[in-house]
Parts: sequence; C-alpha cells; structure tokens
Amino acid sequence: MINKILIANRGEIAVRIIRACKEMGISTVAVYSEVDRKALHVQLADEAYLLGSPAPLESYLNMDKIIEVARMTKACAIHPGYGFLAENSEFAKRCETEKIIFIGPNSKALALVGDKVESRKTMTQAKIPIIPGMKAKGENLDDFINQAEKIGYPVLLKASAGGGGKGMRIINSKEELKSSVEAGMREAKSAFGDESVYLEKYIQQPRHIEFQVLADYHGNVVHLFERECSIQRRHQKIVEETPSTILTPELREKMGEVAVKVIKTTGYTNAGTVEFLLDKDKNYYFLEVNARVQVEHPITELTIGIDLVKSQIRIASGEKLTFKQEKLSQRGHAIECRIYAEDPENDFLPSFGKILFVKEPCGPGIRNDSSLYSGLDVTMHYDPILAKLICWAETREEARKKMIMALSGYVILGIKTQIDFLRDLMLHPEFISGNTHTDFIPKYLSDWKEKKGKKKFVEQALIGAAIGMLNKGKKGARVEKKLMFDPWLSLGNWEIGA
Amino acid sequence: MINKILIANRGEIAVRIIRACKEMGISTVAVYSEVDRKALHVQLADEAYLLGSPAPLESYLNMDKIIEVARMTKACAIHPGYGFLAENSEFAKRCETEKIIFIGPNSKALALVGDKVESRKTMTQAKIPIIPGMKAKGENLDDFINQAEKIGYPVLLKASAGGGGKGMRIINSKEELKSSVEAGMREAKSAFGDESVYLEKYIQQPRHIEFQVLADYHGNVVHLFERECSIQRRHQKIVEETPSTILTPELREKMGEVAVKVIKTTGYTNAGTVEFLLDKDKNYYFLEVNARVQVEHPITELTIGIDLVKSQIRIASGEKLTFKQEKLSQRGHAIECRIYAEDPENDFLPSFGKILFVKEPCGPGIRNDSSLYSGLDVTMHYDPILAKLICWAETREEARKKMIMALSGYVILGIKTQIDFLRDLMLHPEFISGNTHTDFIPKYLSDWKEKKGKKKFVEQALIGAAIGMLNKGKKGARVEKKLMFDPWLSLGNWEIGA
Amino acid sequence: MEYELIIDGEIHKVSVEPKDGKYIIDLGKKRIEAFCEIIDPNSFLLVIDEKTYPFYMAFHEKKIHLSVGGEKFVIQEAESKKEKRFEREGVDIEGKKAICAPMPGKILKILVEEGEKVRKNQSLAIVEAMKMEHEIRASIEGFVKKINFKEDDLVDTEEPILELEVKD
Amino acid sequence: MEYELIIDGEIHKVSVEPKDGKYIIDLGKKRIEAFCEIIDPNSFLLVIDEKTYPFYMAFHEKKIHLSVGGEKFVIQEAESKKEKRFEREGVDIEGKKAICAPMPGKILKILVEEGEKVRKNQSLAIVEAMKMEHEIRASIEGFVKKINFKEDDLVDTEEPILELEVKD
Repeated sequence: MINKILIANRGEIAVRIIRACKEMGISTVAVYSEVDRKALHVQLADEAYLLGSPAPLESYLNMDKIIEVARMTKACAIHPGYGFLAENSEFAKRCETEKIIFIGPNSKALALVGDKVESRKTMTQAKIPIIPGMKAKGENLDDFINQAEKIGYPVLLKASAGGGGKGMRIINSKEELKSSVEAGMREAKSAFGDESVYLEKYIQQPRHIEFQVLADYHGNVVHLFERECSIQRRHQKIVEETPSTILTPELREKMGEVAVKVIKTTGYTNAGTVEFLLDKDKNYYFLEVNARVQVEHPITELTIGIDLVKSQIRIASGEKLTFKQEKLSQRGHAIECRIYAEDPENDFLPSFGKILFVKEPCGPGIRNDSSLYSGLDVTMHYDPILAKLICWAETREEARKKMIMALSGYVILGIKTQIDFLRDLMLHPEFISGNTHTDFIPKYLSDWKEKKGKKKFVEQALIGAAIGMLNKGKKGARVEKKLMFDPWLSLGNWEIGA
Repeated sequence: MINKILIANRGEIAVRIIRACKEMGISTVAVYSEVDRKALHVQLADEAYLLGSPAPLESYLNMDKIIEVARMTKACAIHPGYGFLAENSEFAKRCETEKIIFIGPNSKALALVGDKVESRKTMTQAKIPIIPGMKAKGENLDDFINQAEKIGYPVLLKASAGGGGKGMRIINSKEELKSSVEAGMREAKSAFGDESVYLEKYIQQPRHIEFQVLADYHGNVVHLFERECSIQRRHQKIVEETPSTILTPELREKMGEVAVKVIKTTGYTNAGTVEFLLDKDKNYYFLEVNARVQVEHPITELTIGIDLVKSQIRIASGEKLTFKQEKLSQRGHAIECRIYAEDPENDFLPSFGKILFVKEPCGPGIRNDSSLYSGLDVTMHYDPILAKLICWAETREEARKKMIMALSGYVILGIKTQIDFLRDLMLHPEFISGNTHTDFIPKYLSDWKEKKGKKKFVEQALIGAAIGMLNKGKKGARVEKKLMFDPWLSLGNWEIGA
Repeated sequence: MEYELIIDGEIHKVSVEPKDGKYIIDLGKKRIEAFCEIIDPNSFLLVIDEKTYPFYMAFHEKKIHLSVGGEKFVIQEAESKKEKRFEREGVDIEGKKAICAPMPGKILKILVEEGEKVRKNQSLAIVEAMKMEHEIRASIEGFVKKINFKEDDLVDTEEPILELEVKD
Repeated sequence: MEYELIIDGEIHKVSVEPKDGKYIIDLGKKRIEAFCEIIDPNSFLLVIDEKTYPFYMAFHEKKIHLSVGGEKFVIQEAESKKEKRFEREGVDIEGKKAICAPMPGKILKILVEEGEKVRKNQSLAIVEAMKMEHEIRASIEGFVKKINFKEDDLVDTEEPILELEVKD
C-alpha cells in the first residue's frame, strides 16, 4: 500500500493531488523552488523541501534532488502531475530502478507513446486510423515531394520528437515545400536537438476530441468517454467540454473502443488520454497518447463520477479497476476554462506580478482548481496557468451560463488575465451553437479587445475609486459610524508589494 | 416566464437561490433587516430593500412589507426559502390573490400538509402507513387511556398544531398518562395557541428517512430518492446523507412509490419532502410532508444530478418535468454537515459575535453553501446556521473521509461552532458502520467535550501566538526582509470589531 | 521576549527571539528553530524542521484566536486574566456573586428586584438569543444586591446581569 | 474633493463629498447619492438607489485596481500620469526614444552596445518570461544612447531597457 507520496510538481495540480492524498489518508511531501516557498502546495502538504533556484532544471526538473528527497522522506511513490517530469521516460525508469512507484505509465509504454513516428508505426500495424502521412521521417527532399503528392496538399510538416507546435508548418503547394522542410528541420533541431521531420495530411478546421482511459496492471482497460478540446490558442487548449456537441452515440462508442485498443496495443498502464482529430466528415484520426493526468481531467470527473487522481494512485498501488465499461455513463455537461496570467490585448503575452486581491467564484456546480491567494507572487519562471474553472450543469446551455456567471465573479486584481476574453468566448454565437474547431480563436476572436468605452460599470468604478481616494487621503477618517473596522486606518494593507 | 424573483429570506439559502436565478438569467430582489445590510445575499442580489428592524415579525415575516416590495420592484414571483414564510399557507394564499407566483406548493395543499391530524386522516384513507395512534385529537382523559392501551406503551404525546418538539412527551405507563397529557396540553396551548394533543406509538431508535419529490402542474410526480437524516439533536437534523445505509433496493423502490402517492393524494405541487420513520424491523411510517426546499437538498442534487432550486422555479413557471422516474438514479454518496454558531460544550447554546476570520474549505467534491465572510456579525436574531458543508465521493467511506478533511480545513475564528463535534461524530465507530438512528447523539455523544489536553498542535499554537505577540508589540517591526506586506504595520485590521 | 500564555486554563511559558530571519523558541522542555511566513494579515506559515504548519490568527479583546492543524485555540496572556473583574465560579471574598448570562443575548425579562431575597435555583431573568429562551437561575441563596441591566438590553457572558449577596 | 481620474485613456472629473454617512457625487452630467459599506479592506458595497454594487479595490503604485460588475478597471489620477518619465509612443521632444519590454521578464541577451547605430526593426534585446522568449526591436532608426540594464536583470514594462536617439 502507498502511504506517502512525493508530489513532484507545483501550482494547482500539486494542490489537487495533495487533496486526493489527504482524503485517502496518504502522507504528502511537497517540493518547491525558492520562489514557491509560500505556495499553496507547500502550505497544504505535510512536509515540504526546497529543491533549489527557480529555474526548472534546478528545481522541478531536478531528478537527482527529487529522488533524494523521496528517499530521505521515505516516500514510496512520486506523482509527477502534468508537465515537468510527467512524461519523462528516463525519470519513470529511474523511479523503477530506485524502487519508487512512479504514478503514471510504465517506462516502456511511456517511451513508446512519446515517440511520434514510432507510435504511428505501431498504430498502423494495429489498424488504428492515423492521419495519412509518411510512415517514417523523410530522408531527402524527393522523399518529401513524392509523399506530399501522395497525401495531397495541403500537408503539415511535423517534428518527429516534437510537441507544442515547434517546427510545425502548413505547406500548400510543391513550391513551398523545399524552404518549409528546411526551415522546419532547423527549428526541430534547435528545439529538440533532433532534426527529423515528417509529413501528414493537413486537416482543415478539425475538432480535437480525446478519450480518457484507465488501465490497471491486471489487463483491465476502460475509457471514460470523450472531452472536446477544440478551443485552442497556439496549440494550447483553453476551453474544454464534455460531452462533445458533435459525437453521436454510435461514433462515441466506436471511438471509445479504438481508444481502448490503442492503450492495449501499447501496453499502457494507469491514466492516459488518447487524442484524436475529427474532420468535417466525422472521420477520426489517432493523434497521440497523453501519458499523464490532463489539465482538463475535472470535466470527466464531474460527468462520470470518478476521481481520476485517486484512480491513478489505486492503479499504481496494484489495485484492480472496480468499474466495468458498461456501468459507466455520462451525466450532465461540464465545461472547463483555463485562467492564464496573460494579456489578451497584447498578443497573450504573459503578465506577472503580485496578485493584489483575489476572490474566487463558488456555488453549486462550480469547481475551482486553483492555487491562488491574495498576495501571491506570480513569477515569470513557470507556466502562466493560474487556475481551472469548471462548471457542471444538467445541460450544456446551463453549464455555459453558469460559466459566464462564475467568470464574472472571478476577481483578480494586480495582474492581467484572459477572464474577460473567456467570457466573450462563452458568449460567441458559434460557441453557443457548439460549432467549435481548432481554428475557432484565429477565425472569430483574433482581433479581440477588451470592450473599452463599452464598459457598463464605468460610473460605479469612478464613484468607488473617488470614495477610495477621498478616504485614502484622510488617515483616520471614518466612512460611517457603525464601521466594523476601518481599512483606511491601515493603508499598509492596500499597498501590497512594492 | 418568471423574469424577476424576490427572495424572502436571508443567509445561505437566500444566496443559494440568488445563484440559481443568476444562472437562469432571472433578476433578483433581496430584502433585509437592519442588521443584515452587509449580508452576502444583499451583496449578490441585483436590488436590495430594507424591511425593518431585526425582529422577524418586522422583517422576514412581515408579509405586508414583502408584498409591497414585490409590487414596487415588479417581481413576478417570491421564493420563500426555508423557515420564515416558507410553509405559511396564509402567505401563499396572499401571493395567489396578489397574482404573485409563490415558489412552493399551492396554498390548499400547503394548508392540508401543515395540519398533522388532518394529514394523518388523509393518509389513513389513502392506505399510507402511519405511526399507529389516535385518528383525532383526544377529547377527554378516558379517550387517551383507551387509545394508549390499544397502541401499547410506550406512547408519544404530540401537539396537533406542533413541530420542533414542543408539547412532545414520551409516556411509558398508564401512571404517567394523566400528568403528561395535562402538561402537554398546557405546553401546546402556550406554544401554538391550540391545546389539541394526540397519541402515537413511540418508535424506539428509529431512523429518519425522507424522500425528495417534485410535482409539476401537469400531474407529473417523481421522487428523487431518499435522504437519511437520523443524526439529530433536539429534533434538529445536523448530519444528512444519501443513499441511506439501511435501505435495500426493494425497500427504496417501495418507499419511493409511497412518497409519490402521498404527494398525489394531497394534490401537492412543486418540490417537497415526504418524511418517514423507519423502525428496527424496517417498517416505515409516514411522518409529514415538508413543504419547502430542505436545508439538506444539496445531497440529493449531488447524487441525482438535478438542481432542485432551478426545478422549483421551472415548476412554478408552469413548465413540465423533463425527466421520467425510470431515468433517475443515484450516483456515489453525499454527506452534509450543518455548521452552527453553537457551543457544543455549553449544551449547544448559541454563540454569536463578530467572525474575526473565516477560511472555507474547497476542493473536488466539496460544496460549501454559506453566507460567511471575515468580519460578518453573527447576530442573535436568527437561526444559528452558518453554513452547510457537503461532500460527494464515489463511496460513503470516501465521502466521510472527505468530510473529515473539509471540516479540518474549515477555519472560523471569533465565535464558537460545533465543527470539532461534527468531526468527532464523523470518526465515531457507529457512524462509520452506518448504524445511525435519531438517538445517536444522546446515546453516543451526550457528554462530548473538546479534547482539552489532548490537542496535538498546542506547541505550534504557542509558537504562533508568541511570534504574533512579539510582532504585535513592535509596531513597524519586520518579520523578514522579503515580506510582501506587513500586517504588523496595520494592526487596525487585526482588531476587527470593538 | 518571554510570554506566559494560557491555553484551556493551563499556563505555558514561551520565549521567542528573532534571529537571522528565523525565530529561536524556548518552550522550557525544548528549544525550537522556526520560520514564520506571512500569507495575509490573518494567515501564516510556520516551518519547523521542514514540516509546514499553516495557521490562522486574529487578535481580539486581549485574546488570540488561533487555528492550526484543524484545532482551534483561544489564547490569553497570563496577566490579562487577572484583570477579569468577576470570578465566575463561587462567591468572591466579600460574599458577592455575579450572575452572568451563559450566552450573549437580549434580556427578555428581569424577574426580581433589587433587595429581593432569592432562593437557590430561583429564576432571575430570561435571556433570548437566536430564537431560544434561556432562564438565568440563582446559583446561591441570597439577596439581589444590584441589577445592571433592564429588559431589552443586550448582554454578553462577561458582564454580570445582576449581583447577589449572601447575608447571614 | 474633486478628482480627475483616467480610465482607459479617458479623463473623468468626479467630485465626492461625505454627508450624513452618505456620499454626494457629482459626475458633471449628473449628481448621485451613494452609500459605501466596507466588507473587508478590499471589498466594498456601493449602494445607489437600492441597487447594490459590490466592488473590489486595491491601491498599488499610484494606480487603483478595481473590479465591479464583473468588469476590471485600472484607474489613475490625471496628475500622476504627468509624472511618467517616458512617452511610450513616438519620440520625445529631445529626439530620444525609450525602449521598454512588452512584458515584465528577465533579460536574456542585450544585442547592442552604447553608441551603436541601429536600423529600424533591428533586434536590441531578448527578454524571457514564463518559458517564452520575446525579441525587443528598434522602433526607429538611430543610435543607442544609453543601456539601463544588463543580462539576467529583471525588467518591467515601465522602465526602459535602453534609450535610442535620433541624430540628423
């Protein structure tokens, strides 16, 4: 039995995992970098150890140090969360050698699904539909020219070791091919140290549909239905929902079966996600396996009624899955919005600094996975995700309205976020009608600006600010007689930071 | 269509209703008494109107004033919440006359289920099992003596107009009968202005099982399964859960059918709860209909996946129920703990005052319906309920553990609460094994004391307090260099209240 | 600095000295090094031997309200306890007995008058709070020396509603 | 008191006077009576004509960060804007141009030296934040007058990394 887990991560996912552990009676060890000393995951864990300086390689990617803390604290397992070491097969292998349970897939399956070209091969052999394209990385220009003809333009150039859009290029014709392949190889080389690239058919306005799966060590594999994550910006998901508005029951069942087959084919264990692209004619193509707990896992939890993080821990302990495929069903509708420290008016560049004040939304059907608090320093060192806001309701339309209400109630002062952008997205007619695809944001919201001059509460803001200025000026001035306490008297508080 | 609702209530239930309205795009009108000017329901509503002085008759029970505000603001419906005017058939009738939609049962059904003796008669005619007892109030002492013999001792004396345990007495033998009946009549007279009393069989260590029902104006009635509310103190429910640990699927189905029959028999509309007692041999007896949304409604919402407050509003609008009985099912397990401003070591006497600081628990599967905030004044004028904490998980055991974690994370400084008592209750072996009944607290926890001298964190508390004292003394002292802001500099804040 | 802090009636001596951004704490039986991080004016993080203890604290009327590890503490400095004007248990040296409400509330009725003789357990007043009535009874036999409040007044649990006097 | 407050580049005149526990506000085109209740140091309740507007406010570096009705405002006093040392858009009267980072971050590289001639759009520096790199380019042709930071320094969006000068 696992009785102590080291959480090799930070932010909201570390908090999420610690909460699951607490409920299971498992002790928790947090690790942190110098800037995260007061982070919420440090506050919540039973023990917390400093890894080093903020740079990820010195802290959250520092395998030696993390293994050392695990040994010292006698943690028998490590949960890597998402990002950082989550899909690092070397780290998984290292844990196996050290006899520490890595809460994730076995290192062999992890290595297999991590190599795009290799996994395309495996899937082809298993007759899993993949995007038509090259069976291997291209050797010379003729290779690319011949293959592009065969696939049919437009084609997509991808890095073999890739991810996150690096080295990716759309090629519309033979004329563009040479320079694109060369540029793509250069980019791939500099991003991954590996210049291998290959071609795939470019699917226009596809939907991104993924299936959550759980696989135990006893050969049981179930899928927990789909999540649609088509709303993306620069290949980054920002809104996810389930059920998908496009899947019919038949297609859902078929794709679920394929997802299970992918997992069985690769010998994958623990929780994972099988990603597909769905084209306009509802043809689906296997994309890749995400070998970790996903950022968007809560929407599955809320509609299926299963805790995925607890399931991960149970599977890692060697337990059998307690539910059969036929007992699982979707109930209601869930939407997740990712809250980022970004400035949507300034090309979504990161916005960091001190959070002067935060007020998080709450209420029935609202889940807020966050690690925020008033006074938190959002630093430049890590991913700008601040929180995940998830709304569940009986229907999609109600979940959408709940999300709009929840976003309106999410107050973060001091740094910029894309909360207003997300709210406008929720109000977009094409989102309302469920016509989502991966080009949604470039197509409909590329020129989004905060509604300057169209704001409805300018008057109230001016009055509030003026009253604030008035009382700020007069130290000791009392706003009203029955004041329960007087913030004007304690200005120090207002001036957080500096 | 209902487009504006006046919420004739306060506290967490008013907040709950306002949130549902916001999600439905319905405008909200709050009302408040002088002490509730800063209350959360006032903060959240679109408009808020002062009713009068804190005394309920001047404010939340002031029918004239409430109707006047509804007319003035053009609210087309009133939601009464629970308590106050929720089960007042005069108020329901008044609304009907004024052509304001009363979001609750029609006044006729409300009057019928409100009269205990009358509703016993109706149920007997409809062959609903009721607790063996008198068919009408007793006329003279011989009546009571004969009936008590027929029923068999011990018997329970109850006030016909009663509720809340007033006038209630257990009678063990003929010898006790005369004085008990006389005392009961006096108490009933003074409590309700009606001295009518009657006898029922006294059920020993029963379980309190209730069924949630929804009935529309089109003759559709469904039940949403049971809630077990056996954990009570002075006839006040404090812990509720669903599913009940005692019901078999057959018994659940049977009782659900009876609940639906009760509702159909009384011509009841909107949301309601049919209460039963279940004896040791699993015989069930109809107790009464609670003609309102219940405090414990969230546990049904979390396991059935239906929003009951929204359903109430839809039914009141004349909409048809959209779900059939056979489509409804329970998923997982939910437990609710009611957080009261009470001192469990001082006979649960109310504890009020300023809340110096509050930190509410959050996390997956945790729902906190509350109207608390740091600085809130908990006054003596109203019910001491502060919040409802609800935990959902896949199994009862997991929900129980989640509840323990959530209670441990519920920080309320400044007033006493029974949070520690609730936690010990959750840890009690008899609760763990699901052996709950209405005598649970008197039997197992009557002598509960806070674990003085057994506290585990005395050292940490001393250190924290000493560091606090040290820095409080030195104005301007800095605790550490990189302090982001310095509460020691702004002592005004600490001294909330006078 | 040294403090005498009372928790649940027990006095604890604590000495605390800041040093290099840390605190050196002496609890008598042991010395501890601790870090204290401030999260917000009421929330703190105590770090002892890499174990983290978030705690929440508010000062109010000479008391420290503190919560740590899910446990709640109301802490007083030893001196301030002496300031308390009335002894709740028993009769004071002058033979007087203060009668306080068991809970804060509104006085519904005062059932006695100054100078009146009362027997033990006699009802003296009725206090109401949160829809509940509570009778205040005489804990000793004696005479009503002084009544400090009138009907409809609000009372807390510290200020006596009335004072009784034992006369021989 | 009268204030000139800037919201989204527009100047608004607001006058506010406390009176009998209320505030009389003059917005030029209309006069409003408002109550303002304080919930906590950052949370307030504005009451105008029985309509309640909860708002949240924090003062920080001469700016008022405020949220009301789900909308966010960063408000400045008109005077304090004048204090700003550099004009972000265009060249100042002395023919100098301040180059600031588009986001706060760490300077990875400075690609020019003081005195160096630069052409328009030439890369001047690379700033990194949250795993993203961003090139800072010259918005005008000119000479590097002054470099204010070195590699590995942290910068915000207000303080210029370097200053360019137009020479004829």
